[in-house]
Amino acid sequence: MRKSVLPVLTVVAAIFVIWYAAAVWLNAAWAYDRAARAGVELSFSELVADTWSQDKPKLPAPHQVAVELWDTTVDKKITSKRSLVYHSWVTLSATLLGFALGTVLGIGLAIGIVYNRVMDMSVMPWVIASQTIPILAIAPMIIVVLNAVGISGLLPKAIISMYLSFFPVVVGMVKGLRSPGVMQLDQMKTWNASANQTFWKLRLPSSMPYLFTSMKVAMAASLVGAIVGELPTGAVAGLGARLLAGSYYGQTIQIWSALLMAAALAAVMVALIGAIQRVTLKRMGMAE
Amino acid sequence: MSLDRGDTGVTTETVISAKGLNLTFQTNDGPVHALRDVDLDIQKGDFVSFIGPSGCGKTTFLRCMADLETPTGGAITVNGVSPEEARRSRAYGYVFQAAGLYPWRTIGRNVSLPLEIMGYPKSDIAERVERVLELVDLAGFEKKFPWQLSGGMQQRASIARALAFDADILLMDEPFGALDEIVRDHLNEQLLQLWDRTNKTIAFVTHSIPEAVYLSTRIVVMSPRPGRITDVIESTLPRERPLDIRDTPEFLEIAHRVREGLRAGHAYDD
Amino acid sequence: MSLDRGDTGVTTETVISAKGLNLTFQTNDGPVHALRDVDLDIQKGDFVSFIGPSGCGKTTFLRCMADLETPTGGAITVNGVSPEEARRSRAYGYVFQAAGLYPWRTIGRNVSLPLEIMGYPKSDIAERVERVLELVDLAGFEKKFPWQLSGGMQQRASIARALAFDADILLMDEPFGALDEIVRDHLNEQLLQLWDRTNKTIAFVTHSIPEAVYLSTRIVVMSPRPGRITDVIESTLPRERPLDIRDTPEFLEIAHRVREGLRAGHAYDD
Amino acid sequence: MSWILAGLAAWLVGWWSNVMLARLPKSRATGLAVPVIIGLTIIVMWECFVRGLEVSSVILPPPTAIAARFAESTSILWEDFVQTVIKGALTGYVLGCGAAFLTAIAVDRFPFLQRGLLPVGNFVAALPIIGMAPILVMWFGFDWQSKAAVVVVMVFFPMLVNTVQGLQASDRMQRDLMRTYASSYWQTLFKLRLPAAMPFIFNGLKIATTLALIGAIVAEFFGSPIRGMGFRISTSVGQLALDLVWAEIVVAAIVGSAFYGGVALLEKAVTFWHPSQRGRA
Amino acid sequence: ADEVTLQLKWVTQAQFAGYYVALDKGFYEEEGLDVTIKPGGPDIAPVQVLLGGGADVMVDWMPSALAAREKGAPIVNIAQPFASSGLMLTCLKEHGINSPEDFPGHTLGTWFFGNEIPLYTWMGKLGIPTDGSDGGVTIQKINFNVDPLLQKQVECATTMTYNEYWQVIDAGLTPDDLVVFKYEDEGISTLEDGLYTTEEKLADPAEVDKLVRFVRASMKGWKYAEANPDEAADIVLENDETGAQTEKHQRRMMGEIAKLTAGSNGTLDPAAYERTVGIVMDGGVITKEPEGAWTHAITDEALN
Ligand SMILES: Nc1ncnc2c1ncn2[C@@H]1O[C@H](COP(=O)(O)OP(=O)(O)OP(=O)(O)O)[C@@H](O)[C@H]1O
Ligand SMILES: Nc1ncnc2c1ncn2[C@@H]1O[C@H](COP(=O)(O)OP(=O)(O)OP(=O)(O)O)[C@@H](O)[C@H]1O
Ligand SMILES: Cc1ncc(C[n+]2csc(CCO)c2C)c(N)n1
Ligand SMILES: [Mg+2]
Ligand SMILES: [Mg+2]
Repeated sequence: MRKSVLPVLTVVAAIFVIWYAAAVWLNAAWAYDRAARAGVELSFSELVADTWSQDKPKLPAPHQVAVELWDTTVDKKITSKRSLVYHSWVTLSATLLGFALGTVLGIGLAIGIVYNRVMDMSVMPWVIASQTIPILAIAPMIIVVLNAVGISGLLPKAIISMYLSFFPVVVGMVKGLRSPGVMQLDQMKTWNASANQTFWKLRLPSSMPYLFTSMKVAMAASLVGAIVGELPTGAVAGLGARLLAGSYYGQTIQIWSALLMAAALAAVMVALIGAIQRVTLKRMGMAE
Repeated sequence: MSLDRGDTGVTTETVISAKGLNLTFQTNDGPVHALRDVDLDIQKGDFVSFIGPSGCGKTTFLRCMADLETPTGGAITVNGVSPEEARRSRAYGYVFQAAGLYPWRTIGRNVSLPLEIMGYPKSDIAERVERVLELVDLAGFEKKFPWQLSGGMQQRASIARALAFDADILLMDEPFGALDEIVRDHLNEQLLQLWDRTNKTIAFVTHSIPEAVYLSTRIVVMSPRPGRITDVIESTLPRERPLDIRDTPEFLEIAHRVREGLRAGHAYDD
Repeated sequence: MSLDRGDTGVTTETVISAKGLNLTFQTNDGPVHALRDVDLDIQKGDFVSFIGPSGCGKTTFLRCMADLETPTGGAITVNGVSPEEARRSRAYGYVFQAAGLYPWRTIGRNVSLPLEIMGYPKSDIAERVERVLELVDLAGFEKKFPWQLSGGMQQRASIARALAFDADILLMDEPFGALDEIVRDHLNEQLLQLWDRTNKTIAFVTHSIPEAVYLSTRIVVMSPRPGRITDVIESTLPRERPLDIRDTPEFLEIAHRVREGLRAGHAYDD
Repeated sequence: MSWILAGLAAWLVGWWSNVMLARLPKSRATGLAVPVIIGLTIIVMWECFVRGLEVSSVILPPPTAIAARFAESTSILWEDFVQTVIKGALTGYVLGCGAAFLTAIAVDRFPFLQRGLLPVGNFVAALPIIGMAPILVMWFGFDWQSKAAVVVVMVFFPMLVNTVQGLQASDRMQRDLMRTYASSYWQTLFKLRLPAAMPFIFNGLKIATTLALIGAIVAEFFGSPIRGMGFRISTSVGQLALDLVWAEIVVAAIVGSAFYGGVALLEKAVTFWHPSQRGRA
Repeated sequence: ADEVTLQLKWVTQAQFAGYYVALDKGFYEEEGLDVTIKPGGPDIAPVQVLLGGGADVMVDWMPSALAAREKGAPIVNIAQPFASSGLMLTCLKEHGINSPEDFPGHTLGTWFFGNEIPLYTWMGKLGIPTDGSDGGVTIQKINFNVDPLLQKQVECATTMTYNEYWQVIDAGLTPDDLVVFKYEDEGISTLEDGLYTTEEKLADPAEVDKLVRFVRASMKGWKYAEANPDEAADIVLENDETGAQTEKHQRRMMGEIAKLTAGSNGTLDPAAYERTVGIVMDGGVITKEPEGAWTHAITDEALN
């Protein structure tokens, strides 16, 4: 753990250097343009200063994003519509609901696949095909259809997020539920264990490491799903709405701060699952 | 349940009986005859060892008794009924070659697993677990996880697990394969004592000639391709067997017979 | 390279020399003393067996010779140089306990792997592969993949792999542990012949007392916690050893000494 | 009402025939027939319910309408396919997976990078693509280059993580063996670690197939020339030509599944030795 | 109170000030209505929402409404608060475009989603090919923002008088740097924000009654907004859930919007309708003269 602090800091520092340099490079055209229209020459230091402080830069400089993040999280009441914390919460609630639904659906399908021959032979290709459908394309239709049957608010977003998150869970859990070896299954047979007992005492416990790994992937997918779901709901609130609104008004700084917030949210949730994983596996004696 | 007159003149009870048993696996490379025309009767209280080169069908035969494989021909009964019925009535305990403990359960809870499954009452379970762990010298290790134990200790735990419930038959597939000789000797002694005391019927697969001779009342020598029984050697050793019986001429004589039987059926090519 | 006067009166060459060797693993549960003050000299042409209960440091000692572990104290030389230099000059072949063949390579290409790495010419490789596969009775299996062979055949292939290149030292860690007795006897004979013919120096880890006695010129008995050498038994058996030498009183006498040595250091608790 | 009953009947028939098929010994034919029957059942039920419940075709068109539209728009679909799949997705897939592979080797060679890059990488990978897509379109222009860039960003980390994990997949004994041969870094890499990593690498490649396709399509929502699957989907929704939208979605599903299947076949050929492949022989 | 849901065509902004004012000032309440306003977005097709039952009334532009009608969506215009069009094409002067004759060889960016129709019609009228052949223009789909223009990915871009144009100005360009072509001036203007509902609702007297009250209150809101633009803009800001809009921009937008709603009491002008149909048919988006696409029934009732 400690050993990785220095490398991480180095990499982060490198990213900042590249980022600042890229900001100069990408925003220079606009700076020159404006200077040309104003009929002035730009020195290099003026150029750098300008590219790092534009209102609507092609790439905002890190400190601009940081200031925006500060302004919209710390400086605003969290109930305010201008608070990023408020918008994060809107997105997070849909994410968590979608994640829960996706995990349940994924585990259910995996159990079906492992225990039912027909499902084993038929479900997987369709599950894979389902993931090749561009969700952004059908998200609006899902929202409209659900709206038509009277479901609105959190649930439609959560359903889209579920659609993205059940996949890694199915794949991981099928692997996990099948991870007990022939010998372990035979053992259960020698004790004349019922299918139920075999599931609860053997298959489920041995699938735990797989479950946690796939839940981490699913959590990140859920967040993407919630954001996708926010785009067509009229971009009312949430990080997706911030991204969208930022894009309509060319507010790149706002886009980047929403983006980083989303990534941070995902990272925190994944770390949380990791912590739960460690505790659980430790209590199960599966980790040292 | 067939009652026979054994050659010792006492009434004996046939516990496992195979008649013309055949088992062929269908594989991609064509059929593999794992067992061909196997005939064998095991009497109650017998300690029968199976020995033979790798791939001769020892494991397969044991698995047939346990209803883990279905023979493709012939008949086999366990306690006078089909292996499936015997399995359902939990007539036997099976010890696999590898310990196969569940890493997420402590040693104690690994041993109690079959008891939970079979629905023993809670208090009874605790008492039994304690007793069998004592038996295999693992008292005090209940709370440890398998990976905190050495291979030998794990193997002993797995034996304890098979002994925890009251099965009259014990099927053991190379249970001591992974142990060093001293520990093996010790467990051999313990197993003999247990057998003597409880009058269980034991079918035991091994690769070691001395082990087979030391433990058994009967030694079944098998040979591969197709798997069949080539020799059955009755032991003339007494039931009471101290470890140094292995240096007696009688012991060496039986061991020699077994080695000859083995060599005859061996092809050197696996 | 230190030249010694051996006790046989012939000039001998010390190939492996350990002086006050110590190795402590730092683990979560505190330090494990895998080797404590180990002194041993192995002469050129020696066949030294290491025997002892599980966890006594046999594998660790072998790995020190092979530069796969770094001792935390004491000195060890191989061919008069450090183990690392010896490894770099490809002075030894190592046979691991498990076969460890690469599943994506055929048997033939598994055996040729070290040759490719060491840059042998193509034609030479083919010829050597054929020869060593012949030696371990695997001719005709070049094109098979490891998982298409039995465990015993895989183990033989792994031995062939270590023999394919010309190393004067052979380090073998329980190479025959997974084999049945007949095959094991056969390979024991073959190994003895090879050793006799090529005058290789062999360090050999085993759990089997008869095997150790049958093969070795010297038997090193180790005991655990901390791992140390408790006894070194010189064999009085002749170099020429037919299989039935194992029934001679001389053999049994040595075996008895080894067993006593082992039992002394054994605690029953692994 | 009769349409709905027909839909339910289709479901029963489909399920029943699959149960029958599943009882047959496993073979290539049944392995193919069962999923196909499921698909047909879904389509028939869809048709019946859309008709039975009189769902407006601007909300959900019936499969027959989609099929008809598919048949008459093949040239549009082909043009979009070339633009999105061949130019955008495939280029990005190759570049992204290739770059990730090389990075993985660098990361593996220098543990410093591994400890530094992977945690940061995980964070970067969590940046939602919908947010990245408009930015990349802004940077790389409207044509396929920006789509390829989006795909590169999407496939890079799954591929990197899998490859790094794969490079660590060889067990200790196998690596020790190489050590006893005094094998060089590159020899060990090519003869042991890469082959051992193949199952993991293919895992990454498989995940990347679906990501690549979705990425390319989604990126087109944020700016594109006036062709491409994402362009067509977004404009057709606006024109309420939902049959065309679904025709494009069908193309996406077919292409995506075929792409995935192709990589899976390749995997089977390359990692034939791995237990997971051998088991299903 | 009777519930009415209104689906907007775009996100909350002063473009829809009338409805928010009517809501905020209690005009809907006075009519005994409980109105919900659903903001729109780029991927939401209001027609789908309307037909799916998610809304009772929607705001849409006439070209896309006509196209939807031809596709089988039974939607009808019941009121037209916007009298004139705010659509225009904004070019950077530096690219040398001063008049329509200069277009050939240049890249024109437009929104799609039906918004491209007037541009295609216009190019058709000018005789400029759009299929990429010589002497033609390249048409580029752009998103609903002005970045492509600023970053010179296109030379002209579709803008609204009330929104995107000002974003260009805010970005630091002056009106002198720009050349604008208003569709209104080129005679190719189409009708923009109107209110639409389904034929089904119009057949139900109870629904009609609700709609009448809704349109009456909405128009009252519009007229109030026209008269009090700054207050209207503030009301819009309060209703913006995203928290992304700024006061400066909304007030300015309201000023421009007022120019477009001026001169309409909500009644659809049949002449403007005919002109729109003509343009849309020229664009090839609809192939036959629509019938029953509008009605005065609601406005007649509401405004008397
Ligand atoms: N499930 C199976 N499918 C196909 N062949 C099998 C299967 N199980 C065993 N065999 C084959 O049947 C033969 C007998 O196998 P078995 O495991 O009974 O041998 P064994 O005597 O126990 O050998 P070992 O001493 O190596 O354990 C072997 O040739 C083996 O390859
Ligand atoms: N990498 C390691 N880290 C920590 N402890 C180790 C490690 N390798 C071995 N040990 C410990 O060192 C001791 C000696 O192990 P070693 O493998 O040499 O025993 P061995 O004599 O070969 O046993 P066996 O007969 O079971 O193979 C054991 O207690 C073992 O647990
Ligand atoms: C699909 C689609 N969405 C929104 C509008 C309408 N619209 C009205 S004003 C404006 C620009 C922002 O002020 C836009 C885009 C449309 N015509 N098509
Ligand atoms: Mg076996
Ligand atoms: Mg060892």
